Amino acid sequence: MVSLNSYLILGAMLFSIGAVGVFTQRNALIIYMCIELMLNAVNLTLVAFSRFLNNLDGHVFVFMIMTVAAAEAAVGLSIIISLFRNKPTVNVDDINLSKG
Amino acid sequence: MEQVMSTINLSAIYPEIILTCFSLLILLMQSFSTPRFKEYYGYVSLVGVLAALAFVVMEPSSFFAQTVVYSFNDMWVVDNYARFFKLIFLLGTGLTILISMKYLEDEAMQYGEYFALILFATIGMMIMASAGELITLFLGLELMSLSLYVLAGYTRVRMVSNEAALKYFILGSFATGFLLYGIALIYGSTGTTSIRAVAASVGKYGLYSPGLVMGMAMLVVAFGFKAALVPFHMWTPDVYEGAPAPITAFMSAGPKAAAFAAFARVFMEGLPALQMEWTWLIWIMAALTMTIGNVIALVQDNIKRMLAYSSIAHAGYVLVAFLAAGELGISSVLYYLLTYTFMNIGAFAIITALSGRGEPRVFVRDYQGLGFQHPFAAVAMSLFLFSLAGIPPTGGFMGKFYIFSAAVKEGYIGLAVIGVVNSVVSVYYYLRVTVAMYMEEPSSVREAEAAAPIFSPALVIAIFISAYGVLSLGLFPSSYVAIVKQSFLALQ
Amino acid sequence: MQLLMFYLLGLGAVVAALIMVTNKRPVRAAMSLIATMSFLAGLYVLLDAHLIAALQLIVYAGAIMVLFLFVIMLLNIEEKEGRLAGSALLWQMIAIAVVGLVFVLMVSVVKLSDNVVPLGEAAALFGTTRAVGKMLFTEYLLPFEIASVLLLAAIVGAVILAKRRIDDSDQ
Amino acid sequence: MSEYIHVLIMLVLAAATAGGMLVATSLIGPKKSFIDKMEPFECGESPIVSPKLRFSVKFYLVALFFVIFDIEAVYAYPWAVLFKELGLFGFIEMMIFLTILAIGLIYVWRRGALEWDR
Amino acid sequence: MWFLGFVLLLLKTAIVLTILLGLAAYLILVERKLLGRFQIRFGPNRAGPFGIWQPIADGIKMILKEDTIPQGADRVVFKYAPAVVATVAILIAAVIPFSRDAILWGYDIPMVISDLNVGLLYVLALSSLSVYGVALGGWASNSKYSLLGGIRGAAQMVSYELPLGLSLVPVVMLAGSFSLVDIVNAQACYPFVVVQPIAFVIFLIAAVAESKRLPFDLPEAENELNAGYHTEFSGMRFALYFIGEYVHMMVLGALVAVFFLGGWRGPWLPPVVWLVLKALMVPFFLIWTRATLPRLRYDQLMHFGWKLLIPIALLNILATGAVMLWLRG
Repeated sequence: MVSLNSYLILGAMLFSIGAVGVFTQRNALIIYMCIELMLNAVNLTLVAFSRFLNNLDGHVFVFMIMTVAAAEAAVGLSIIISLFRNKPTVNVDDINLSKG
Repeated sequence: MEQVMSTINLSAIYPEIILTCFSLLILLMQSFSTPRFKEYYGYVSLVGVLAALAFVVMEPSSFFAQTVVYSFNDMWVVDNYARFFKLIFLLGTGLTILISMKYLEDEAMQYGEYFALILFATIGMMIMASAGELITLFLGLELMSLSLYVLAGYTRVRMVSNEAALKYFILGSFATGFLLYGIALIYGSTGTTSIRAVAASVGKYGLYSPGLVMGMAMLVVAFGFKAALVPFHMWTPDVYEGAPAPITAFMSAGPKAAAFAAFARVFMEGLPALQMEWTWLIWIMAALTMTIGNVIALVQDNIKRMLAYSSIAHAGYVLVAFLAAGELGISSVLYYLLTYTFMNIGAFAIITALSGRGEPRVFVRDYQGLGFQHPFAAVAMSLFLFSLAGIPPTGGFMGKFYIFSAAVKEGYIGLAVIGVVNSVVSVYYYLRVTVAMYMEEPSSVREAEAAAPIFSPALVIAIFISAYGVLSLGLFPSSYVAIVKQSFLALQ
Repeated sequence: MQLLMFYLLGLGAVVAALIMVTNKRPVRAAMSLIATMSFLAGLYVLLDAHLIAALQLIVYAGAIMVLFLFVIMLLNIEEKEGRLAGSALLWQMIAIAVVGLVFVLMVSVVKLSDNVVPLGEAAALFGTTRAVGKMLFTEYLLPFEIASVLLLAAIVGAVILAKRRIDDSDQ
Repeated sequence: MSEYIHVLIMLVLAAATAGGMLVATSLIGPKKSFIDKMEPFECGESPIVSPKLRFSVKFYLVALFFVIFDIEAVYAYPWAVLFKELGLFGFIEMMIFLTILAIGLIYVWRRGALEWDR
Repeated sequence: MWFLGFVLLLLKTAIVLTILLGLAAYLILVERKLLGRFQIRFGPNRAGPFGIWQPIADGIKMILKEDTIPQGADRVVFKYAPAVVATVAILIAAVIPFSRDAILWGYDIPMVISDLNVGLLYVLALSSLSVYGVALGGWASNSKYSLLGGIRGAAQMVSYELPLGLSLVPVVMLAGSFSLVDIVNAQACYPFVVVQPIAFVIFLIAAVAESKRLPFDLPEAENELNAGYHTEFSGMRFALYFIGEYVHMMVLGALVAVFFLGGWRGPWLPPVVWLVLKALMVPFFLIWTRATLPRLRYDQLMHFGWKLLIPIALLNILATGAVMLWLRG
């Protein structure tokens, strides 16, 4: 049987890949995809914990995380589109207008 | 057909239900709107906020009796702590609505969605304040953040506003990823997501699993981001500058207080056994937040960016009180957040009035000679700046006094000293604006005429309320302190 | 048998995630993210989470990624293979170092926490709709209602930002 | 777990048939390609404007509403399965959920986001 | 013994697959014959008596044709987009129960490939995945007509998936489970179409739109977009899109039979024959509408989907819930 640790390590790996992606990518869309990947990694960790704790709180929580991810995707992409209307770029470098 | 009734206690969530109904009403008004409706959205949302306020303070008896009501399977806690925070949120929202009515008229963006989203953000904050369970807390935080992402980018014709919204969105959802991973690890280690059950299982088993500590560290990262504490404050200046002025006021008061409310509840009630772990971490963050907030604020010429860095510094002061977690500590957090709401929103009310259409005049040099052209605005602005700096007669001073006395009592002398030094430093950049208003001549008289501030009746009311709040908190703090003392006990 | 499936799906998910993160072309990144999500759905099946696996396919792979694809097609971002700007390169080095540290921390923590959890065969109706649904609608009633308010806020926010002309529809 | 293996086998077989057809064509089919044949079909003329043209945002809004109302449908499914157990109490719960999102649909409809002017 | 079970399963899957592909191939012939009959002319009858060998002739022709890839196209996506549509259409058939549980050599063989307890969600998930085949196919072929056709096809499929999903909620309320086997068993005394006529109509209309058949034919509107998203496809890839479409029609017919017409339940004939008969009713209905109804404009199509079907589906859920509670007293 597959132990809990292997699932947690897989979850941690995906989470870190997502976090690396957020910092290295220059395209706003792909950055948000990496954040979705991080949320998926958290879902995997939660389902693994829920399975090995044998209680269903984890599943309901993943259900809620999916709702929030969908709502955030809707809002985030609308922001990217309203920004694209002002300046036809999605590259994060040329978006940094105000100084640090 | 067995009927499972979770402990439904509707009376516990009356304020939230009322706000939801009012925002739905505004959306329906917007859907079937005639041009006449443009002015009514603001007033309808104000009535909604007042109604919710009425329900929060409906039974003063339960306030003084410190009745703690647990409902919805231990997910919803209505105790004095939550009631006091709901007062702060509703106050902040009410003042923001008063400020934004005129602002929207000038920007020609008078849509119902603006007020509906403000009400949604307030509902999110209230859920965060009285969430007894990590999932409800997460949903409240997301509802608040979602509405704020949109509100930050509301004036979508301005590129700065879009960019602020995008930066806030990306960093916000990145922090949400960490929050969720933290909650997942805590759930994994203790087997439950309810804050009280987590405290019980951590306390009873003396569970010292590294998973719990890692989860706690992740939560510190997430709350650090939402309250804009130093290592995670990168987004604050750009977003505060890009967002419309009333929304910046709203963002600096409400959500910051909500982040602290959730932060305190999770760490004080949920993870007291791990006290040793998070004290040194927060000590460093408090010191860094205060110093960096004040130091960078010195060199800012854009007044919105300056107030952004000053709000980071104030978060540092609150963190000091948060660290001195005794009875005095938490009540000084509550006291300080109330004063902070008054003075910060008051200052932004003046900035909104002065900034004009498209917010061109947000630089310190635009305030030169204001003392002579518009004495009322200048006096009000100086009052708020004195309070922010912590000069005696104002509420800011009393707040800082409580915080530092609590810190000293708990033995964090070093932190108290850093705090005092910082507030001295902060006096300089606050008074720089007052000096500009009174001592310096406006660069060109013609441009000064064009800069006539637009004072609508609602804005004036907001300024008076904030001024009254700042002065009453400063001059007769005893009544407030009594209330705040009651609110603290609930956390024990 | 389960172990083989786990390694296959896990490897697939990690490889697809790496492709997405290092990819410059948005459509390719979107497709590899869809692949990652499908592998994760397979992993949920291994964990007896039947409802969550189906929802993962419907919500994530079937709805959110369609939205991403629409935005990519709508904005037709041509894939510039631009070299990273100097400061960006430095910034990314720091980022990779930080995240590497986070990953090492997490794995070490995860390794230590295996004494906590007993290993057991799943209950009969563990991950099925009936069990999860009963909890969702009786115990977790409050988050369920908050979710509806959240979705409404998302719709209102998304429309006010994305719709081309806002003001013409009031008059 | 075993039921999913059957689905996996069906997937393998379906992919095998589709892939087999493609492979058969590439082996058997002729391969004569010259520039004119390779241009995208323009009823005869050679394409001038680059094919990536901008679309109106209505397509994005449709996908957006699909995502949000799909989540609503996803909440309705487990409720429907448990409808008999949840009884009147569950029914009221769901009706609150549906009315809040129905107001969202009304708002979107009246706001003109569903208008297709062509 | 384990190996025997595996072989049996492989056999069952292979049989279902061949029947499905055979029916789909001959459906193309039936459609061309019926269209001919509707327009008072003979359909294809050159290849064998009554054109019986026509599908095989088409198949061989398609294999012998060259499938070109236009320059500038995204080669990888272009190659596999049609395969996605075909595979997804076939996969939906994995959960459809086609007969009572048979007892063979002492084993109890369930006459369904896999009885998932989330069967209905599995069907909806796959139908939402087929949107990618259309959208990516249009995007990858690097021509503005196919790109526009791909976007419009995807937008249409997406906005008709909602009524499709919402119309199934009352069915699940009555049956109390997602597994299609339970839904068929729940229709022992009366098929759900009797109790849920509105849901049946909405499901049928949404099915027509999902399979992009004539009244909702916008993505392949011949005159405007010259064959829409599969303009640039030729040879076997083009055939794969067609196979996907016709298999999807067959599978939708089977789904309508399972959800509303009582699946394999029927008085005299053996169960499998009942299922095939009921399943063929829907393609006949689709061919009939193709011969009679004109094409909708795109804004009418969207208006009909969003402003008519979805509100009615929501009200239908409300009504079903109220009636069921009232009946339960």
